[in-house]
Amino acid sequence: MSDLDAFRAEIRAWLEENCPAEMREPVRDEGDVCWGGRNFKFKNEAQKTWMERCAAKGYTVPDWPKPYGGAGMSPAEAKIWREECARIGARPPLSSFGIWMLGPALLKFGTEEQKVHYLNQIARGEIRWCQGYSEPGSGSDLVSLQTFGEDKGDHWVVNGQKIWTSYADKADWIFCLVRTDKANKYQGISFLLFDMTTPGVTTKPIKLISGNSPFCETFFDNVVVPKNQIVGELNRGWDVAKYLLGHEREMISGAGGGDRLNAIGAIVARNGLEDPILRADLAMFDVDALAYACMGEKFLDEAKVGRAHPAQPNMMKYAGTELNKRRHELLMSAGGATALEWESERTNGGSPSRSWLRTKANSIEGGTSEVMLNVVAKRILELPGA
Amino acid sequence: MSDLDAFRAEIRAWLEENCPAEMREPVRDEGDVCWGGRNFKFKNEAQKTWMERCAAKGYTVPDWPKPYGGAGMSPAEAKIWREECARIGARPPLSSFGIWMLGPALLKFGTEEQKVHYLNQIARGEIRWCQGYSEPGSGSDLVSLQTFGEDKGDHWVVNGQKIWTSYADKADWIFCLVRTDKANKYQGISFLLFDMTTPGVTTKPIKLISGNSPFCETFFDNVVVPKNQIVGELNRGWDVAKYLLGHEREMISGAGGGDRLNAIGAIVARNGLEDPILRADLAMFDVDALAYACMGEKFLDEAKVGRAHPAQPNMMKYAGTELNKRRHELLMSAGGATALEWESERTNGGSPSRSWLRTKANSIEGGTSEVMLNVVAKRILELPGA
Amino acid sequence: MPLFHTEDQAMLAESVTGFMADEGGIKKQLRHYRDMNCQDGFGHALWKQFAEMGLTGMLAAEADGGLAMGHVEAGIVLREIGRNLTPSPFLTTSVMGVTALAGGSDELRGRWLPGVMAGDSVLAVAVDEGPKHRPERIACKAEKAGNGFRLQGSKAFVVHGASADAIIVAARTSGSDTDNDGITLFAVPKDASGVSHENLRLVDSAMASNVTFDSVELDGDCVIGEVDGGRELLNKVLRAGRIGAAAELTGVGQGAFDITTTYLKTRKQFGQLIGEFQALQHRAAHLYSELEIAEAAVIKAQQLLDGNSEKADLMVSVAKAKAAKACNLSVREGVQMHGGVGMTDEYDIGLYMKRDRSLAEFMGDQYYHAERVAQLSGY
Amino acid sequence: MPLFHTEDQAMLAESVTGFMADEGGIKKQLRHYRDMNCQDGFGHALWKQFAEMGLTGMLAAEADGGLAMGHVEAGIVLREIGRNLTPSPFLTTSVMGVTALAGGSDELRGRWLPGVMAGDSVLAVAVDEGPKHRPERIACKAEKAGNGFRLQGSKAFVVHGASADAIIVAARTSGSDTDNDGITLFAVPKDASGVSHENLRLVDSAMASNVTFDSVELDGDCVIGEVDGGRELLNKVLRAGRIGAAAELTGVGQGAFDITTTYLKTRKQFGQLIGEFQALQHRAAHLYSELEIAEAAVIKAQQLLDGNSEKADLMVSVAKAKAAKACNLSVREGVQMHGGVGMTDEYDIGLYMKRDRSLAEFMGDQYYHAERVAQLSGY
Repeated sequence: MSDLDAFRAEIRAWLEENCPAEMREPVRDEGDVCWGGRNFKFKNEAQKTWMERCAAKGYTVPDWPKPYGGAGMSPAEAKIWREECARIGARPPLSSFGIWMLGPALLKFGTEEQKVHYLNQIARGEIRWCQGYSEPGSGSDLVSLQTFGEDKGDHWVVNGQKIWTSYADKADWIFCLVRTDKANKYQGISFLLFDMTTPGVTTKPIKLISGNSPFCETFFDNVVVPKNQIVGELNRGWDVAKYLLGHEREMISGAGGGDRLNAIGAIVARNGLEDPILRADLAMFDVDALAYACMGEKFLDEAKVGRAHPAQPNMMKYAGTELNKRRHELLMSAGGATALEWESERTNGGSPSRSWLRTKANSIEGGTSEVMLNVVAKRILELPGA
Repeated sequence: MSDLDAFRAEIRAWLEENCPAEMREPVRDEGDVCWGGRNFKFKNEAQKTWMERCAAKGYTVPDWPKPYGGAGMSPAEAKIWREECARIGARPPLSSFGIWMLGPALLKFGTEEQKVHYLNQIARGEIRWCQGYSEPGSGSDLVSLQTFGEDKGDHWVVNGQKIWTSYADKADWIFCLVRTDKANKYQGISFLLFDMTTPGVTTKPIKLISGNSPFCETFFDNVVVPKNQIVGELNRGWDVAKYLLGHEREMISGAGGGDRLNAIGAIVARNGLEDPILRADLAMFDVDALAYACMGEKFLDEAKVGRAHPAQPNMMKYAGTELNKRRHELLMSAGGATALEWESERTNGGSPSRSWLRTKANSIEGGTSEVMLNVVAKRILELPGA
Repeated sequence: MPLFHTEDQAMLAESVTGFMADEGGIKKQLRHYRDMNCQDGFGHALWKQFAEMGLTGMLAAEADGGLAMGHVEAGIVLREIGRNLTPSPFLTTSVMGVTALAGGSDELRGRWLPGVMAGDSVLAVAVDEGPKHRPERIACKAEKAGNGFRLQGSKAFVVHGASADAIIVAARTSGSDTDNDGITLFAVPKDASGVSHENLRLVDSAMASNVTFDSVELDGDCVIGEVDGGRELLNKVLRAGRIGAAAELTGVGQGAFDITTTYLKTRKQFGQLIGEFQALQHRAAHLYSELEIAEAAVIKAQQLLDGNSEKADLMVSVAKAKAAKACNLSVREGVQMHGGVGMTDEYDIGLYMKRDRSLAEFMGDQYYHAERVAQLSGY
Repeated sequence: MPLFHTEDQAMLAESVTGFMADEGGIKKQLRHYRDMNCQDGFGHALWKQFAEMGLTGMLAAEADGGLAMGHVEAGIVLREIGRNLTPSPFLTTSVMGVTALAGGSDELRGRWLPGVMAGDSVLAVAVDEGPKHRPERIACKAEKAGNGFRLQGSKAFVVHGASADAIIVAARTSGSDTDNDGITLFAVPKDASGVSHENLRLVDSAMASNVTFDSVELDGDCVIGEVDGGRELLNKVLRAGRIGAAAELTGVGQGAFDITTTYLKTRKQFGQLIGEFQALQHRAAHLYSELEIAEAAVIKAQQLLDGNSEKADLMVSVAKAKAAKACNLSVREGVQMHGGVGMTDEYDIGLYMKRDRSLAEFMGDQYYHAERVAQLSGY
């Protein structure tokens, strides 16, 4: 028996013993996701138990080093962990922007002290993070941001406004891009961390066309941020942000797995499919979706061994999000009048139409399709000009 | 009986008596088109008779004034002429760039002497014209043309090279854009006319991907052009060219009538249509083609009364040529292996594949689709920037 | 007939454009009634104003007190309704309902038309029985019972159904579900016993109901036109609804396009107006082209319908499919070009996207009508 | 298995890439043989070089003297063939023909494989009987006659048919035209009496023939595999041909893309490189994305085929449809972005457009394979 086989047996046994039955049910909606944080209301005891048991073993962040709250798994071991979880349908014990975004940035750019402090909090689900990047005047053109941190010796005083801060009204801390040098566009931005309960921080949810409000406007009015709450060097926050955007784009593109881009023709046809031309569009979509799934697999395989072009996530995000929008246009057509319902039991609270509207953000958030195409043109195709 | 009814009766009687039976057959290919000119070989006696009889009455250019070789018809009368010709399937008695392009330019910009001289030659089919606009370095960016006419007092000496001169090897005269002032980009171009037999003019056919060579490269080596062979003012040839390009775009877009954009599903289906997804694409094409035909009708109706936006022909050309390319892609798919034949009796000399390849030029010649979109964005939508 | 408006039509367009912008605008109507969770989904006061303008009866015969106008004129109103996203029962009442009633007796017209013309009544039309438009199949049954009929079955996606004073119902009086013959149209009064509504809000904030008819007893007076011979009249009503929805779609597409191009001329990113970016310019120009073509198809179909042309049926399907495609492109490009703010409820572009979806589905989507184009073309 | 080449495969790719660029380039092969109006449509000398490289028998079993490689490896060769538009009988001979013969007897393999491996022989495959790919319907008949069969019927679009030393023919030995069973494959020698060719030049300068079999007497030795049970073997041959054509298409698409992006970086208009125009940049980036995705689908399908996976059949159709769509976009954008010169025979981009068309049609176009995706998915 190889080491990995032994490892697999160990994981399998641990999961069998520790993963509550309720946590082996598929995630049905947002309410089933465990986000952690100071104010998080666990849906049930099982959700809390599952998170805590995993956190105790470092399994909430299996491939992070042990001193930072992880289990220190190798890539091969982490893959086994994922496979064994998938085998029994175990839900992720903890989801958070801390795990997906801030964590990787801290691992690369943080001081040892920061890593020990913040990463352990994230791993244990104690602190929920949100991201402060976009501003009303700085969407695609992120680097033109205006939120300013004035140097006051041992701290900054931050003033300004962020927008599209996901779940800012539920988060405990924020990682935030703040201008610390007005003279330098790119090299005048710093990556700061601070508590959302700091005096001067207020949030206001933004109502979306889907009827939901997952995003906020966030206002900073003389917010005091101590100097040790910076990640990376002063004025070099753009490096951290760029690194992080890569992660975000992979996540949004669904390249990291996720099954929302599955073929849909067969699913739709179960409810009857009488329109031959709609059927044709579904078949052409399925061709594209099944091919894109291969691309997702290829990209991950190549990324693992460092063969993928560093700008390839931009292509993946572009293609994946455009495809997902098309998928939901087709689902709306297939659903007909029923899918138009905005609120009803039959449609699970207007779920088809709300999901459809939600997908329209896919090609805007985390870098618009237009920005993705710009990046591909410039960095992969090396076309001339801006 | 109104005047127009009387006119119609007159035309109908004349056509009945004068249009030879052979000239009432549909035009099958290029060889059936009567181009006129010094070296034109009439396909048969009927073709010659038909052209000459029409020319004698001014019917080759029915709406041109009588002193210039036309019949002086009003728009309403000209419409009756077209309707009556269509009724018996009469072929156009004469086709030429002289009629379609140079004629309208001369009518607007020519001197009285030029009109009398050149327009009568065109109307009688005596002189066949070609157009010298594009140069190897100046395609979409026409105004950067380099062919230079040096002022020698009573004449210019022209040196340079043109490309895409349609049928230059068959034409008698050329209308040509020549730089006469190197210091002024737009206002340094003149619109000159000269005989293709002038010493120093040579042509070389360009072989196209369709296997045909309707275009030439044309070289000017110290070509002497007398000063009275200019249309419009010195250095204001760009005004003439712009006016003419509008005509060309209408013609290429098929806005001027023509049936190549007809729906095709029914035609294809006559030979069997077993692929449901191809059928779906054909149906979607037919929707677009039938709608575009309405647009063509609307555009002409509006243009007639001066309601159409002056830049609308650019939109028409863009939409019409893109649609025609799509049409031929579908025809190739419908034809399958048979349509792939490059030379065979079954496919009328490889006609489907050659026509398909020919359509690829539609969105390039007379202004590319990209230039059309630029013009629409700027002149109709008034979007900012270049 | 030239493919543009006559002088009279242009005058109508001018007055309707002003009226709808002033009275039917998004803030005053759509947002207002949506935010107050109005169970009609539209405002009766505006409907009354429609009547004062003479619009509610514009398609009714002069003998019935109407203006005897045609689909071109109705389309002028609908385009402005679309452009302003005005919630209104105009399409179901004054276009489809009035077209249906025109095939009915003097009594029937006398019973319902005056209320419509006064802006007091609203009509709805009930054809489909499942989530997709499928008028070729009608299972809802009306059996002879005494001097009248007994209606049994259900209808889906009846827009304004619960608000309507009468619902025009296509029911089967003989034959089997997919027979062409055996259809009869009925005007079912709101208060008929046995009619129940499941009233649902749609994505565009309009209300539609799934209506159940449980042994609904109807007088012979409720029959519109001939018993068993209602298919032809139903087709007239459908054509009116389809070209009407197409006209409204061109208005929605144009409205979305207008606010988007305005945004392109004001929003800056990377130090320049986003409308300066050539990639967006080309997409906007392409969209312009699609919208123009759709509008041409719509007016052509309207003229053919008004002229009772044989080609009208084909061109109505072309127009509905093309308008749906062009308008869908317009709202998708609109939201994307607005970027983040396009996703917010605060901006109007998302409302256009919602209305587009609802209208595209109404009376057959692009797939249904492209299929019809194929079948009418013989393939 | 990761979705990229193993070390061995990468080594193969490197040597094939160099070889094909040096020896199989457009000027040396395609233009040369086209301009001399070659009736084979390809050069035998290059075919011999293929053999020296070990490529002609790469899919044959080691026991037969082959390299026992798989579809991933064949795809490497085909992608380079596509990129260089190299005219070659590799796909019909070494991929489809060898796959067919692998299902035949020792005698049969011994008769044909040595010639293939030596680069002396060429094979063709005859399946379709009309202008569109329709292998579900086989009417060409082979009736028992003495110790063998008598072949009667015709086959269309047999690429390299007239040049082939043997044609693999799918014929009906029992049942009716659209039956799944009752198919038998035959290896029909070039010199069999009663075989006649109408040899036609295709748009991409390859030669294909419409073959007529008029009472062609065949030994029992000519049968490949089981009589009446040839459908499974035929499907193997089709899958090999489809994924092979898909691989070649990705090469054609990539080749067209490469010369187009180069052109974008050199051609100037309006005082700047046309590659600086954002509208073209976005279209190029979108095209890049489509080509990458198509390539991923192709390698996935190759691996599934090589692993005898049940999912292979579906993924082969996905790959063929996607490769055809992406490659078609590549050649269309290529010609348009080249502008006027793209229309001339002097530039190579038009040659890519022609090859794309021919390959897209070969073994089923995007419509056929999308339909198959739907059917295999159960709708």
